[in-house]
Amino acid sequence: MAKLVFLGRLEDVAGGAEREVPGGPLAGVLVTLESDLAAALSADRIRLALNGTLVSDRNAIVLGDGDELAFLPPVSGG
Amino acid sequence: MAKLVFLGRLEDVAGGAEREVPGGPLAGVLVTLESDLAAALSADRIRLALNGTLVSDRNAIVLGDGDELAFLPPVSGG
Amino acid sequence: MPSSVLADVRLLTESFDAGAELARFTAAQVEAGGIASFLGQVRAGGGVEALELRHYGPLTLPGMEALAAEAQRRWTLEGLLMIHRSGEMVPGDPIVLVAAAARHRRDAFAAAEFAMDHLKSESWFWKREKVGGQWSWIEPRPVDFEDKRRWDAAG
Amino acid sequence: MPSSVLADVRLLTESFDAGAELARFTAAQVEAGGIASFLGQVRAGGGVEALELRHYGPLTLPGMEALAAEAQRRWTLEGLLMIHRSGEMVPGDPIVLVAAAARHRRDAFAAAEFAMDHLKSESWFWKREKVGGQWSWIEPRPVDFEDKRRWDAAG
Repeated sequence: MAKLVFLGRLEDVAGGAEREVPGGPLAGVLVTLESDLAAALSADRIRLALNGTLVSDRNAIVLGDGDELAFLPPVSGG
Repeated sequence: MAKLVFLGRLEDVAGGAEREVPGGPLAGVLVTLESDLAAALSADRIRLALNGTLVSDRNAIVLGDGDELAFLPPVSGG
Repeated sequence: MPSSVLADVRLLTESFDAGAELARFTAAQVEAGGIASFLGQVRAGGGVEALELRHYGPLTLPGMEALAAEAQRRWTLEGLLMIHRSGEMVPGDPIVLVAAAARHRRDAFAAAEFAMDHLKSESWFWKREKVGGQWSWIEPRPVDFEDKRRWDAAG
Repeated sequence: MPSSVLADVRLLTESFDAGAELARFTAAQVEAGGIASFLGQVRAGGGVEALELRHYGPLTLPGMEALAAEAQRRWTLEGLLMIHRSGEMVPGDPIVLVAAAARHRRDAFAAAEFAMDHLKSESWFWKREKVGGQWSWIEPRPVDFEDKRRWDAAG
Protein backbone atom coordinates (compact mmCIF):
# COMPACT_ATOMS: atom_id res chain seq x y z
CA MET A 1 0.00 0.00 0.00
CA ALA A 2 1.00 3.61 -0.60
CA LYS A 3 -0.01 6.71 1.34
CA LEU A 4 -1.63 9.86 -0.01
CA VAL A 5 -1.27 13.04 2.09
CA PHE A 6 -3.66 15.95 1.65
CA LEU A 7 -2.55 19.41 2.70
CA GLY A 8 -4.57 22.55 3.29
CA ARG A 9 -8.10 22.58 1.92
CA LEU A 10 -7.55 19.23 0.23
CA GLU A 11 -7.88 17.66 3.66
CA ASP A 12 -11.45 18.93 3.87
CA VAL A 13 -12.25 17.57 0.42
CA ALA A 14 -10.76 14.19 1.30
CA GLY A 15 -12.35 14.08 4.74
CA GLY A 16 -8.98 13.33 6.32
CA ALA A 17 -5.30 14.17 6.20
CA GLU A 18 -4.14 10.84 4.77
CA ARG A 19 -5.39 7.80 2.92
CA GLU A 20 -3.92 4.38 2.18
CA VAL A 21 -4.25 3.29 -1.43
CA PRO A 22 -2.98 0.39 -3.51
CA GLY A 23 0.10 1.24 -5.60
CA GLY A 24 0.29 1.79 -9.36
CA PRO A 25 0.42 4.68 -11.79
CA LEU A 26 -1.03 7.89 -10.36
CA ALA A 27 -3.79 8.14 -12.96
CA GLY A 28 -4.96 4.68 -12.01
CA VAL A 29 -4.97 5.57 -8.33
CA LEU A 30 -6.96 8.76 -8.87
CA VAL A 31 -9.82 7.05 -10.69
CA THR A 32 -10.46 4.93 -7.60
CA LEU A 33 -11.14 8.07 -5.52
CA GLU A 34 -14.33 10.09 -5.18
CA SER A 35 -14.70 12.21 -8.32
CA ASP A 36 -14.65 15.57 -6.50
CA LEU A 37 -11.47 14.60 -4.68
CA ALA A 38 -9.84 13.32 -7.86
CA ALA A 39 -10.70 16.60 -9.58
CA ALA A 40 -9.31 18.67 -6.71
CA LEU A 41 -6.08 16.67 -6.68
CA SER A 42 -5.68 17.06 -10.44
CA ALA A 43 -5.87 20.86 -10.52
CA ASP A 44 -2.88 22.56 -12.15
CA ARG A 45 -1.97 24.55 -9.07
CA ILE A 46 -1.64 21.47 -6.87
CA ARG A 47 2.01 20.48 -6.57
CA LEU A 48 3.14 16.96 -5.70
CA ALA A 49 5.90 15.60 -3.52
CA LEU A 50 6.87 11.94 -3.66
CA ASN A 51 8.63 10.78 -0.52
CA GLY A 52 9.52 14.37 0.35
CA THR A 53 10.78 15.41 -3.08
CA LEU A 54 8.86 17.71 -5.40
CA VAL A 55 7.84 16.04 -8.64
CA SER A 56 7.37 18.14 -11.76
CA ASP A 57 5.88 15.50 -14.06
CA ARG A 58 2.88 13.94 -12.39
CA ASN A 59 2.33 11.59 -15.32
CA ALA A 60 5.57 9.82 -14.47
CA ILE A 61 4.50 8.91 -10.94
CA VAL A 62 4.05 5.23 -10.15
CA LEU A 63 3.33 4.52 -6.50
CA GLY A 64 5.10 1.57 -4.92
CA ASP A 65 4.71 -0.09 -1.58
CA GLY A 66 5.46 2.34 1.26
CA ASP A 67 5.58 5.42 -0.97
CA GLU A 68 4.17 8.69 0.34
CA LEU A 69 2.65 11.12 -2.15
CA ALA A 70 1.69 14.56 -0.86
CA PHE A 71 -0.72 16.93 -2.61
CA LEU A 72 0.28 20.55 -1.95
CA PRO A 73 -2.10 23.45 -2.66
CA PRO A 74 -0.71 26.99 -2.98
CA VAL A 75 0.87 27.98 0.32
CA SER A 76 -0.53 30.69 2.56
CA GLY A 77 1.99 30.93 5.35
CA GLY A 78 3.04 33.42 7.99
CA MET B 1 26.77 88.25 28.67
CA ALA B 2 25.88 85.61 26.07
CA LYS B 3 26.86 81.96 25.94
CA LEU B 4 28.64 80.13 23.14
CA VAL B 5 28.20 76.33 23.03
CA PHE B 6 30.68 74.12 21.16
CA LEU B 7 29.59 70.68 19.95
CA GLY B 8 31.66 67.74 18.78
CA ARG B 9 35.26 68.43 17.89
CA LEU B 10 34.74 72.17 18.38
CA GLU B 11 34.81 71.50 22.10
CA ASP B 12 38.40 70.29 21.78
CA VAL B 13 39.38 73.36 19.78
CA ALA B 14 37.76 75.65 22.33
CA GLY B 15 39.10 73.75 25.32
CA GLY B 16 35.65 73.53 26.82
CA ALA B 17 32.00 72.97 26.00
CA GLU B 18 30.86 76.53 26.66
CA ARG B 19 32.14 80.06 26.95
CA GLU B 20 30.64 83.31 28.20
CA VAL B 21 31.16 86.26 25.90
CA PRO B 22 29.97 89.88 25.78
CA GLY B 23 27.08 90.44 23.38
CA GLY B 24 27.11 92.12 20.00
CA PRO B 25 27.22 91.14 16.32
CA LEU B 26 28.65 87.66 15.77
CA ALA B 27 31.57 88.89 13.67
CA GLY B 28 32.61 91.17 16.50
CA VAL B 29 32.39 88.31 19.01
CA LEU B 30 34.49 85.97 16.87
CA VAL B 31 37.41 88.37 16.56
CA THR B 32 37.84 88.36 20.35
CA LEU B 33 38.44 84.55 20.28
CA GLU B 34 41.64 82.64 19.60
CA SER B 35 42.26 82.73 15.86
CA ASP B 36 42.15 78.91 15.42
CA LEU B 37 38.84 78.73 17.27
CA ALA B 38 37.40 81.63 15.30
CA ALA B 39 38.44 79.90 12.07
CA ALA B 40 36.92 76.59 13.12
CA LEU B 41 33.65 78.26 14.10
CA SER B 42 33.51 80.10 10.77
CA ALA B 43 33.78 77.01 8.55
CA ASP B 44 30.95 76.60 6.04
CA ARG B 45 29.89 73.23 7.36
CA ILE B 46 29.35 74.50 10.90
CA ARG B 47 25.67 75.22 11.47
CA LEU B 48 24.42 77.63 14.11
CA ALA B 49 21.48 77.54 16.50
CA LEU B 50 20.44 80.66 18.41
CA ASN B 51 18.44 79.84 21.53
CA GLY B 52 17.61 76.42 20.12
CA THR B 53 16.59 77.55 16.63
CA LEU B 54 18.72 76.96 13.56
CA VAL B 55 19.90 80.17 11.93
CA SER B 56 20.63 80.21 8.22
CA ASP B 57 22.20 83.67 7.94
CA ARG B 58 25.03 83.96 10.40
CA ASN B 59 25.73 87.53 9.38
CA ALA B 60 22.40 88.53 10.88
CA ILE B 61 23.20 87.27 14.37
CA VAL B 62 23.49 89.83 17.13
CA LEU B 63 23.97 88.31 20.57
CA GLY B 64 22.01 89.86 23.40
CA ASP B 65 22.15 89.32 27.12
CA GLY B 66 21.31 85.69 28.01
CA ASP B 67 21.38 84.46 24.42
CA GLU B 68 22.79 80.99 23.72
CA LEU B 69 24.54 80.41 20.40
CA ALA B 70 25.50 76.81 19.54
CA PHE B 71 28.05 75.80 16.91
CA LEU B 72 27.10 72.47 15.32
CA PRO B 73 29.60 70.47 13.24
CA PRO B 74 28.31 67.75 10.87
CA VAL B 75 26.55 65.09 12.90
CA SER B 76 27.86 61.55 13.28
CA GLY B 77 25.16 59.82 15.27
CA GLY B 78 23.98 56.34 15.93
CA MET C 1 29.15 35.15 3.52
CA PRO C 2 31.10 32.71 5.64
CA SER C 3 28.90 29.64 5.71
CA SER C 4 30.47 28.83 9.06
CA VAL C 5 27.97 31.19 10.66
CA LEU C 6 25.16 28.93 11.70
CA ALA C 7 21.60 29.94 11.27
CA ASP C 8 19.15 29.06 14.04
CA VAL C 9 16.11 27.81 12.14
CA ARG C 10 13.20 26.25 13.99
CA LEU C 11 9.70 25.03 13.28
CA LEU C 12 7.73 25.00 16.54
CA THR C 13 4.43 23.34 17.29
CA GLU C 14 4.04 25.09 20.65
CA SER C 15 3.97 28.80 21.47
CA PHE C 16 7.24 30.61 22.12
CA ASP C 17 8.42 33.74 23.88
CA ALA C 18 9.53 36.01 21.04
CA GLY C 19 11.12 38.57 23.36
CA ALA C 20 13.19 35.94 25.14
CA GLU C 21 14.27 34.36 21.86
CA LEU C 22 15.33 37.72 20.46
CA ALA C 23 17.18 38.63 23.65
CA ARG C 24 19.06 35.33 23.58
CA PHE C 25 19.98 35.80 19.93
CA THR C 26 21.10 39.38 20.53
CA ALA C 27 23.26 38.43 23.50
CA ALA C 28 25.36 36.22 21.24
CA GLN C 29 25.87 38.89 18.58
CA VAL C 30 28.55 41.01 20.24
CA GLU C 31 30.40 41.57 16.95
CA ALA C 32 27.34 42.78 15.09
CA GLY C 33 26.73 46.48 14.86
CA GLY C 34 23.05 45.91 14.43
CA ILE C 35 20.20 43.46 14.57
CA ALA C 36 17.09 43.83 12.45
CA SER C 37 14.09 41.74 13.39
CA PHE C 38 10.51 41.12 12.49
CA LEU C 39 7.83 39.58 14.64
CA GLY C 40 4.59 38.51 13.05
CA GLN C 41 1.72 37.76 15.39
CA VAL C 42 -1.95 36.87 15.31
CA ARG C 43 -3.77 40.19 15.25
CA ALA C 44 -6.42 40.96 17.81
CA GLY C 45 -9.50 42.87 16.80
CA GLY C 46 -9.93 41.53 13.28
CA GLY C 47 -12.66 39.08 14.21
CA VAL C 48 -10.34 36.09 13.94
CA GLU C 49 -10.83 33.81 16.95
CA ALA C 50 -8.04 31.40 16.11
CA LEU C 51 -5.56 30.70 13.37
CA GLU C 52 -4.02 27.40 12.41
CA LEU C 53 -0.95 26.76 10.35
CA ARG C 54 -0.30 23.32 8.96
CA HIS C 55 3.05 22.20 7.65
CA TYR C 56 4.33 19.15 5.81
CA GLY C 57 7.19 17.53 7.68
CA PRO C 58 9.37 16.41 4.78
CA LEU C 59 9.33 19.85 3.14
CA THR C 60 8.65 22.68 5.55
CA LEU C 61 11.71 22.79 7.80
CA PRO C 62 14.14 21.85 5.00
CA GLY C 63 12.65 24.68 2.95
CA MET C 64 13.19 27.14 5.80
CA GLU C 65 16.77 25.98 6.14
CA ALA C 66 17.37 26.49 2.42
CA LEU C 67 15.90 29.99 2.72
CA ALA C 68 18.24 30.80 5.60
CA ALA C 69 21.21 29.58 3.58
CA GLU C 70 20.16 31.76 0.66
CA ALA C 71 19.91 34.83 2.93
CA GLN C 72 23.37 34.07 4.27
CA ARG C 73 24.68 33.76 0.74
CA ARG C 74 23.22 37.08 -0.35
CA TRP C 75 24.24 39.23 2.61
CA THR C 76 27.13 39.37 5.02
CA LEU C 77 25.58 38.28 8.27
CA GLU C 78 26.93 37.58 11.73
CA GLY C 79 23.90 35.53 12.67
CA LEU C 80 20.42 34.61 11.54
CA LEU C 81 17.40 33.49 13.54
CA MET C 82 14.24 32.12 11.94
CA ILE C 83 11.42 30.68 14.05
CA HIS C 84 8.02 29.74 12.62
CA ARG C 85 5.00 28.33 14.35
CA SER C 86 2.83 25.49 13.17
CA GLY C 87 -0.43 24.48 14.84
CA GLU C 88 -3.25 26.45 16.38
CA MET C 89 -2.79 29.97 17.66
CA VAL C 90 -4.94 32.68 19.22
CA PRO C 91 -4.76 36.48 18.92
CA GLY C 92 -1.55 37.80 20.43
CA ASP C 93 0.40 34.60 19.77
CA PRO C 94 3.65 34.96 17.83
CA ILE C 95 3.63 33.31 14.40
CA VAL C 96 7.05 34.08 13.05
CA LEU C 97 10.23 35.71 14.31
CA VAL C 98 13.14 36.57 12.04
CA ALA C 99 16.29 38.34 13.18
CA ALA C 100 19.43 39.12 11.24
CA ALA C 101 22.63 40.40 12.82
CA ALA C 102 25.23 42.14 10.69
CA ARG C 103 28.05 44.63 10.86
CA HIS C 104 26.17 46.85 8.47
CA ARG C 105 22.63 48.00 9.05
CA ARG C 106 21.58 47.62 5.44
CA ASP C 107 22.52 43.93 5.35
CA ALA C 108 20.56 43.21 8.51
CA PHE C 109 17.42 44.93 7.26
CA ALA C 110 17.58 43.38 3.79
CA ALA C 111 18.15 39.85 5.06
CA ALA C 112 15.26 40.08 7.54
CA GLU C 113 12.88 41.46 4.94
CA PHE C 114 13.99 38.93 2.31
CA ALA C 115 13.40 36.09 4.76
CA MET C 116 9.94 37.36 5.66
CA ASP C 117 8.87 37.86 2.05
CA HIS C 118 9.88 34.31 1.18
CA LEU C 119 8.43 32.75 4.32
CA LYS C 120 5.12 34.37 3.41
CA SER C 121 5.05 33.40 -0.23
CA GLU C 122 7.12 30.25 -0.63
CA SER C 123 7.33 28.30 2.60
CA TRP C 124 5.24 25.17 2.97
CA PHE C 125 2.52 26.38 5.29
CA TRP C 126 -1.22 26.30 4.89
CA LYS C 127 -3.34 28.62 6.97
CA ARG C 128 -6.91 28.52 8.13
CA GLU C 129 -8.79 30.95 10.31
CA LYS C 130 -11.67 30.58 12.69
CA VAL C 131 -14.26 33.34 12.41
CA GLY C 132 -17.65 33.09 14.05
CA GLY C 133 -16.86 29.54 15.08
CA GLN C 134 -16.19 28.45 11.49
CA TRP C 135 -12.80 27.42 10.16
CA SER C 136 -11.89 28.36 6.61
CA TRP C 137 -8.72 27.95 4.57
CA ILE C 138 -6.93 31.11 3.49
CA GLU C 139 -5.86 31.57 -0.11
CA PRO C 140 -2.50 33.19 -0.82
CA ARG C 141 -2.68 36.89 -1.49
CA PRO C 142 -1.29 38.39 -4.73
CA VAL C 143 0.64 40.95 -2.66
CA ASP C 144 2.70 38.17 -1.13
CA PHE C 145 3.94 37.12 -4.55
CA GLU C 146 4.71 40.72 -5.43
CA ASP C 147 6.71 41.10 -2.22
CA LYS C 148 8.77 38.07 -3.12
CA ARG C 149 9.29 39.13 -6.72
CA ARG C 150 11.05 42.29 -5.57
CA TRP C 151 14.05 40.12 -4.81
CA ASP C 152 14.19 38.16 -8.04
CA ALA C 153 16.07 40.83 -9.96
CA ALA C 154 18.39 41.61 -7.06
CA GLY C 155 20.31 38.42 -7.58
CA MET D 1 -1.86 58.02 9.53
CA PRO D 2 -3.93 58.87 12.58
CA SER D 3 -1.75 61.26 14.56
CA SER D 4 -3.55 60.02 17.65
CA VAL D 5 -1.11 57.09 17.76
CA LEU D 6 1.58 58.31 20.11
CA ALA D 7 5.18 57.63 19.40
CA ASP D 8 7.42 56.72 22.33
CA VAL D 9 10.56 58.77 21.68
CA ARG D 10 13.30 58.93 24.28
CA LEU D 11 16.82 60.27 24.59
CA LEU D 12 18.55 58.41 27.40
CA THR D 13 21.77 59.27 29.21
CA GLU D 14 21.99 55.91 30.97
CA SER D 15 22.08 52.39 29.53
CA PHE D 16 18.82 50.59 28.81
CA ASP D 17 17.58 47.04 28.38
CA ALA D 18 16.72 46.83 24.70
CA GLY D 19 15.04 43.43 25.03
CA ALA D 20 12.80 44.61 27.85
CA GLU D 21 11.90 47.80 25.99
CA LEU D 22 11.00 45.87 22.87
CA ALA D 23 8.98 43.33 24.85
CA ARG D 24 7.05 46.14 26.56
CA PHE D 25 6.38 47.84 23.23
CA THR D 26 5.27 44.57 21.62
CA ALA D 27 2.92 43.70 24.45
CA ALA D 28 0.93 46.87 23.72
CA GLN D 29 0.64 46.19 19.98
CA VAL D 30 -2.11 43.59 19.96
CA GLU D 31 -3.73 45.03 16.84
CA ALA D 32 -0.53 45.03 14.81
CA GLY D 33 0.18 42.10 12.56
CA GLY D 34 3.86 42.74 12.75
CA ILE D 35 6.64 44.63 14.46
CA ALA D 36 9.89 45.47 12.71
CA SER D 37 12.77 46.57 14.87
CA PHE D 38 16.40 47.53 14.71
CA LEU D 39 18.90 47.52 17.54
CA GLY D 40 22.22 49.25 17.06
CA GLN D 41 24.89 48.46 19.58
CA VAL D 42 28.56 49.16 20.27
CA ARG D 43 30.46 46.45 18.43
CA ALA D 44 32.95 44.29 20.26
CA GLY D 45 36.14 43.25 18.54
CA GLY D 46 36.74 46.36 16.47
CA GLY D 47 39.36 47.77 18.81
CA VAL D 48 37.01 50.44 20.14
CA GLU D 49 37.23 50.58 23.94
CA ALA D 50 34.46 53.09 24.44
CA LEU D 51 32.15 55.27 22.43
CA GLU D 52 30.61 58.56 23.44
CA LEU D 53 27.67 60.33 21.91
CA ARG D 54 27.03 63.96 22.70
CA HIS D 55 23.77 65.70 22.06
CA TYR D 56 22.52 69.27 22.22
CA GLY D 57 19.51 69.58 24.48
CA PRO D 58 17.51 72.21 22.62
CA LEU D 59 17.74 70.32 19.30
CA THR D 60 18.31 66.59 19.68
CA LEU D 61 15.13 65.27 21.27
CA PRO D 62 12.87 67.71 19.38
CA GLY D 63 14.54 66.51 16.18
CA MET D 64 13.88 62.88 17.06
CA GLU D 65 10.25 63.72 17.78
CA ALA D 66 9.91 65.43 14.40
CA LEU D 67 11.42 62.36 12.74
CA ALA D 68 8.93 60.09 14.49
CA ALA D 69 6.07 62.31 13.34
CA GLU D 70 7.36 62.16 9.77
CA ALA D 71 7.51 58.35 9.89
CA GLN D 72 3.95 58.27 11.21
CA ARG D 73 2.87 60.58 8.41
CA ARG D 74 4.47 58.44 5.70
CA TRP D 75 3.31 55.00 6.82
CA THR D 76 0.27 53.59 8.53
CA LEU D 77 1.59 52.57 11.92
CA GLU D 78 -0.01 51.21 15.04
CA GLY D 79 2.91 52.27 17.19
CA LEU D 80 6.45 53.62 17.03
CA LEU D 81 9.31 53.33 19.50
CA MET D 82 12.53 55.30 19.18
CA ILE D 83 15.18 55.23 21.91
CA HIS D 84 18.64 56.74 21.48
CA ARG D 85 21.51 56.88 23.92
CA SER D 86 23.69 59.83 24.70
CA GLY D 87 26.80 59.63 26.87
CA GLU D 88 29.57 57.10 27.19
CA MET D 89 29.10 53.45 26.18
CA VAL D 90 31.20 50.31 26.05
CA PRO D 91 31.12 47.37 23.64
CA GLY D 92 27.84 45.49 23.89
CA ASP D 93 25.87 48.52 25.05
CA PRO D 94 22.77 49.40 23.04
CA ILE D 95 22.98 52.71 21.18
CA VAL D 96 19.67 52.93 19.42
CA LEU D 97 16.45 50.93 19.30
CA VAL D 98 13.71 51.58 16.78
CA ALA D 99 10.53 49.53 16.50
CA ALA D 100 7.53 50.07 14.26
CA ALA D 101 4.26 48.18 14.61
CA ALA D 102 1.86 48.02 11.70
CA ARG D 103 -0.91 45.95 10.24
CA HIS D 104 1.15 45.46 7.12
CA ARG D 105 4.67 44.10 7.18
CA ARG D 106 5.95 46.46 4.51
CA ASP D 107 4.94 49.56 6.49
CA ALA D 108 6.67 48.29 9.61
CA PHE D 109 9.93 47.53 7.82
CA ALA D 110 9.95 50.78 5.86
CA ALA D 111 9.24 52.97 8.87
CA ALA D 112 11.96 51.31 10.96
CA GLU D 113 14.55 51.61 8.21
CA PHE D 114 13.54 55.20 7.43
CA ALA D 115 13.91 56.13 11.09
CA MET D 116 17.33 54.51 11.32
CA ASP D 117 18.63 56.15 8.16
CA HIS D 118 17.61 59.57 9.41
CA LEU D 119 18.82 59.04 12.95
CA LYS D 120 22.22 58.15 11.52
CA SER D 121 22.53 61.03 9.09
CA GLU D 122 20.42 63.88 10.41
CA SER D 123 19.95 63.66 14.14
CA TRP D 124 21.92 65.96 16.38
CA PHE D 125 24.52 63.59 17.77
CA TRP D 126 28.28 63.82 17.74
CA LYS D 127 30.31 60.69 18.24
CA ARG D 128 33.79 60.04 19.50
CA GLU D 129 35.58 56.77 20.01
CA LYS D 130 38.30 55.65 22.37
CA VAL D 131 40.94 53.49 20.71
CA GLY D 132 44.22 52.70 22.42
CA GLY D 133 43.29 55.04 25.26
CA GLN D 134 42.83 58.00 22.90
CA TRP D 135 39.51 59.67 22.16
CA SER D 136 38.87 60.94 18.66
CA TRP D 137 35.83 62.48 17.02
CA ILE D 138 34.17 60.56 14.21
CA GLU D 139 33.34 62.27 10.95
CA PRO D 140 30.07 61.42 9.23
CA ARG D 141 30.37 58.73 6.56
CA PRO D 142 29.18 59.41 3.00
CA VAL D 143 27.19 56.15 3.10
CA ASP D 144 24.98 57.61 5.82
CA PHE D 145 23.94 60.44 3.53
CA GLU D 146 23.30 58.02 0.70
CA ASP D 147 21.12 55.91 2.98
CA LYS D 148 19.06 58.94 3.84
CA ARG D 149 18.79 60.19 0.27
CA ARG D 150 17.05 56.98 -0.73
CA TRP D 151 13.94 58.35 0.94
CA ASP D 152 13.96 61.82 -0.60
CA ALA D 153 12.25 60.77 -3.81
CA ALA D 154 9.79 58.48 -2.07
CA GLY D 155 7.80 61.46 -0.76
